[in-house]
Amino acid sequence: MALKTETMVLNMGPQHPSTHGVLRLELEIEGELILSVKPHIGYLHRCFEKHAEAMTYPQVIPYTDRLDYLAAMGNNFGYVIAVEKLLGIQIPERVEYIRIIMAELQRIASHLVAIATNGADIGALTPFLYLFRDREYILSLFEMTCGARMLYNYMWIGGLSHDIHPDFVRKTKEFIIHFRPTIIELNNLLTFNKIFIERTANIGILPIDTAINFGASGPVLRGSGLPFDVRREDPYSIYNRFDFEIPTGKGLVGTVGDCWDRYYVRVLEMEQSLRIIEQAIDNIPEGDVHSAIPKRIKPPKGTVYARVENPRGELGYFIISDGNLNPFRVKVRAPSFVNLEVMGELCKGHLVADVIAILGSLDIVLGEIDR
Amino acid sequence: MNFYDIIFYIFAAITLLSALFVVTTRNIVHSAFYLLFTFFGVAGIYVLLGADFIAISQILIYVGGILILLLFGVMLTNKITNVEIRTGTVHMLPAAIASGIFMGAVVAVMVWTEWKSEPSVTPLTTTKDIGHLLLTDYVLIFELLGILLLVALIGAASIARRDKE
Amino acid sequence: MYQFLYDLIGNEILAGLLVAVVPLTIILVFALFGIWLERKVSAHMQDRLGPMRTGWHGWLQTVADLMKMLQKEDIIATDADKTLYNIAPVLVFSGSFAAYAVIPFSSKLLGSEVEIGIFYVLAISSLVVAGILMAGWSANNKYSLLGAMRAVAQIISYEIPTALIVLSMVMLMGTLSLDKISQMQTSSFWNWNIFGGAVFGLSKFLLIPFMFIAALILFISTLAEVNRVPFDIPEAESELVAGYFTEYCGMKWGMFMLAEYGNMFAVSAIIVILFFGGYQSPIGYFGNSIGVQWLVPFEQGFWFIAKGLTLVFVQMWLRWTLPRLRVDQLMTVCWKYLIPYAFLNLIIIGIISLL
Amino acid sequence: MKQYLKNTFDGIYTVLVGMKITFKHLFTPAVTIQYPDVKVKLPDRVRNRLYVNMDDCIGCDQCSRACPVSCIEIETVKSIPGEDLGITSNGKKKALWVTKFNIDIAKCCYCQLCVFPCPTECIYMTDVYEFAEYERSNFLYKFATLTDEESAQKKINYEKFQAEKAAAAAKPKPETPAQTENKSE
Repeated sequence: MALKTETMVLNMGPQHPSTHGVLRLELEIEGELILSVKPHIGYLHRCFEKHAEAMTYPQVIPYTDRLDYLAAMGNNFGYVIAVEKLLGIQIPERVEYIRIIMAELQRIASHLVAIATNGADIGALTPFLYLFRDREYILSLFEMTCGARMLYNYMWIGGLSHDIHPDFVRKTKEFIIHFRPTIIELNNLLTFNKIFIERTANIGILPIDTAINFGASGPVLRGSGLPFDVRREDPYSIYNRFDFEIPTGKGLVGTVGDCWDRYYVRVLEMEQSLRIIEQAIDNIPEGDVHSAIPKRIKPPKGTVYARVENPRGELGYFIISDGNLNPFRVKVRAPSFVNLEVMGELCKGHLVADVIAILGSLDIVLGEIDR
Repeated sequence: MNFYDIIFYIFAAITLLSALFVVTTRNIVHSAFYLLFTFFGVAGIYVLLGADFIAISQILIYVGGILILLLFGVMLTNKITNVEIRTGTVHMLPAAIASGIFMGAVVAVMVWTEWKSEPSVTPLTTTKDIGHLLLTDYVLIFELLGILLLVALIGAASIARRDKE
Repeated sequence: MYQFLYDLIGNEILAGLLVAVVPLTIILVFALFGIWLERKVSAHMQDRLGPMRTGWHGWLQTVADLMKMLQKEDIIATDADKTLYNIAPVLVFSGSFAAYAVIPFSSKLLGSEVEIGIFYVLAISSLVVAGILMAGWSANNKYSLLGAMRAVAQIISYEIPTALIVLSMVMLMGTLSLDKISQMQTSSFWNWNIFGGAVFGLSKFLLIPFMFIAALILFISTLAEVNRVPFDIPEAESELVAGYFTEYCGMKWGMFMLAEYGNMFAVSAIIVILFFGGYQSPIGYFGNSIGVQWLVPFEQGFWFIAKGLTLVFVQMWLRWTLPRLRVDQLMTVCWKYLIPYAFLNLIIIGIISLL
Repeated sequence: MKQYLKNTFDGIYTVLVGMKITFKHLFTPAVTIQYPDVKVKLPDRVRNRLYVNMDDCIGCDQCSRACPVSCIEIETVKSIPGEDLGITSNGKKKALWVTKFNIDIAKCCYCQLCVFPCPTECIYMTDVYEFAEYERSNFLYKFATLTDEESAQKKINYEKFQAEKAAAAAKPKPETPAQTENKSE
């Protein structure tokens, strides 16, 4: 005989330590058991898409920084690729190389935050600070290059705002040497910690077909075992020149597609990003990063969709141009927004504490979800 | 009036007042919490009587175990956040008569019994004696109680188990 | 202690009150120091500096915080149950304070020489449980309630392995008195219970591994009883904001904090007494060797506090290393791991002690 | 049973591994700094508070148009022949009185888009990042060097000049009164 008990509705957020911003989760719980989860979004809505319609093409770039504010380079990248496609201009080699190094550094920085906050949500505060220490290293590389730490406005249509700093190559190499041991330390301290494994393995299992049906992308999809990566599937920029692997969830300590797999895919991706940077950093050709920037950006009429692999998944920009100085419409396919959809599926039958672990493993950024 | 007397009166007052509140308060959670102070006061009186082991057992079992269980029961079986849980007093007259008679009987016994009085001695620890008695003279009862508790434990576990759907 | 003060003052009430002041002072000073230590330990483990401005390496920071807390507005939520809301911190604090009554800091400085000291400590901590439940329920906040439920379930469960280990130690030592247990482990660290106790023989060497296991289980379960990471699920800040004291502020919140740090030292003291020789020096007394007898109690006090602080440091060290467990895993650790191990250990220690 | 013992061992072992790491970090030097006492050396490209060097500003309004958040507000008055406004450091001749050059730094998004189009490189981002204020109105930075009276005077001068020009032009071609109306565009 089962005891009948009444359910309780718990509002987690918008002010809550681990909803990563201003997400509100409406949990229906029975004791500590989750019956349903409803994410409520929109607390950070800033009308990006509408704003973009009133801006000239280059003026949109600072706004794209603020979508996924943890991976602003990637956002710039996607947007400039879309506009360049629309304009049909050729980009100098040097710019392509620098862009890829920046995007991969940004991927590491973003994954560091993802891993750190996932750990911190589960209670491990010390790895959080170690990872942020290394993220600072990357941010200072960016600051050295373009003067900003988070919102770069670095990639411009047809070029870059600044050429790299003379010290950049040396410092990046130093960073790679410094960073490799950190990953090992992280794995010892957190990844393979028994408590961490208990908290994340077999929790929030996302089967591969569900992931595809929901349109998930990025580490969330790859954690479920599908090696889908825009860099490989639909190579943009010069990604087809580099040798890298696409890590997928293998169910090393639990089931394929659980929180631990999503977490570990990020750890492995950081190593792959390091590999790409190593291949690119020595081969930056000489050139002028400003040479291909058009004086007057006025694309012809038409539509374009360009997608890049942002740290959080497939980031797509759909731009309609009516031949004016302003885009007619800019639509963003935000990876976090799509990935958040699976939240309700994942949480069913888990406990309140697991909601935090699952949310952390999805790694959402509210700036991108609400736009 | 020495030190011990003052402490005795303090504990007695705690016991009686909180017991009164347990009966009179209309909020059932409050009365459960007041019961805590009653148990605590009784434990204090035990200490003053030199029954330290019983006093500690009183706190450990009644406060740490039974009271918490009671609170869990009261708090969990109702909608805790929305509805105030109330209790009322009914049948005042019969209750007054019954308790009056009982009170009278107790007072009568107290007054008419010839209490044996011994010179006060410093209370010694009772733990060892209790242990000896439990495992020699009263071992059968001790074992029976153990079995009873085990049965209760198994019963509780089987009730609380979730049906497989 | 009481006897000494009674002889000195000649007034029962005053002497009794003075005896009560001693643990209160200790708990307050320790809480201030403990919070500062926690901050510095966490900071240095995380490659930070921690508080640096108030005094040398910020040692006055907790004092400043205390000043701030005392000045803060006392906010009570409208829907809170005011009576219980106000009683709860007092109850929690008095529960942890009362445990200090029987802890022997040295052979001369001990509040009450009750014969059933260890049993008393186990019992009095149930007051804390009631206080936590009261705090969680009266605040009328869902996070508080969930936190209180978790806390109570956790503390009650973890009392069992604690009690089992304490039982095995009591079986071995033949007394419940904390002072007597301390006295038995005298003269050098080789006589501590963790190394098999003071009786020299075959049983001593057989006991050593099981004593290590017992000490470990006791440490883990006491860690859970004082709600420290990895067992801090009642206050799990990333899930429940602050658990059962979410709604508290000002000095009431401060009392929960004092109680928590007080408890930390109290459980460390219990472990020290049961396994690490209590107030006994590991290397003999300086006072004895130079013939100054009055120095010995002070040395004992020093050793006791040093050992206790070492264990407190280990608690902090763990806190800043580990993630936290989930509520069902916490119960699994207790019921499926600690209790069976503790039972086995109890039986084995029992058999060895009969040899 | 094997799993049970393995779990116990794993639990204890991985905890000890973690403890070893954190203990090692206890003795590594801190990576943080005591901020107001010690400050990080900022790189030379750093983007912080905007500054306008008014000596070089020619009032061309390009920064204002580049700004995506419209935080720069410029008003200019044309100079009349005979007034010498000086030349900028890179040799451009100034032709406009800048009567208003306001930057609302609270709106600024530090994107640096205003810096690049400037022909005289007079607007740039400095490395000053400590400019918190109690009043929101204090964030409105006024860079114009002319006082209110002076700019009013300049405006009057220009209108007078326009009127004279119109009067002079009215003799041969008397049909352009509309031009006098757009004064300082």
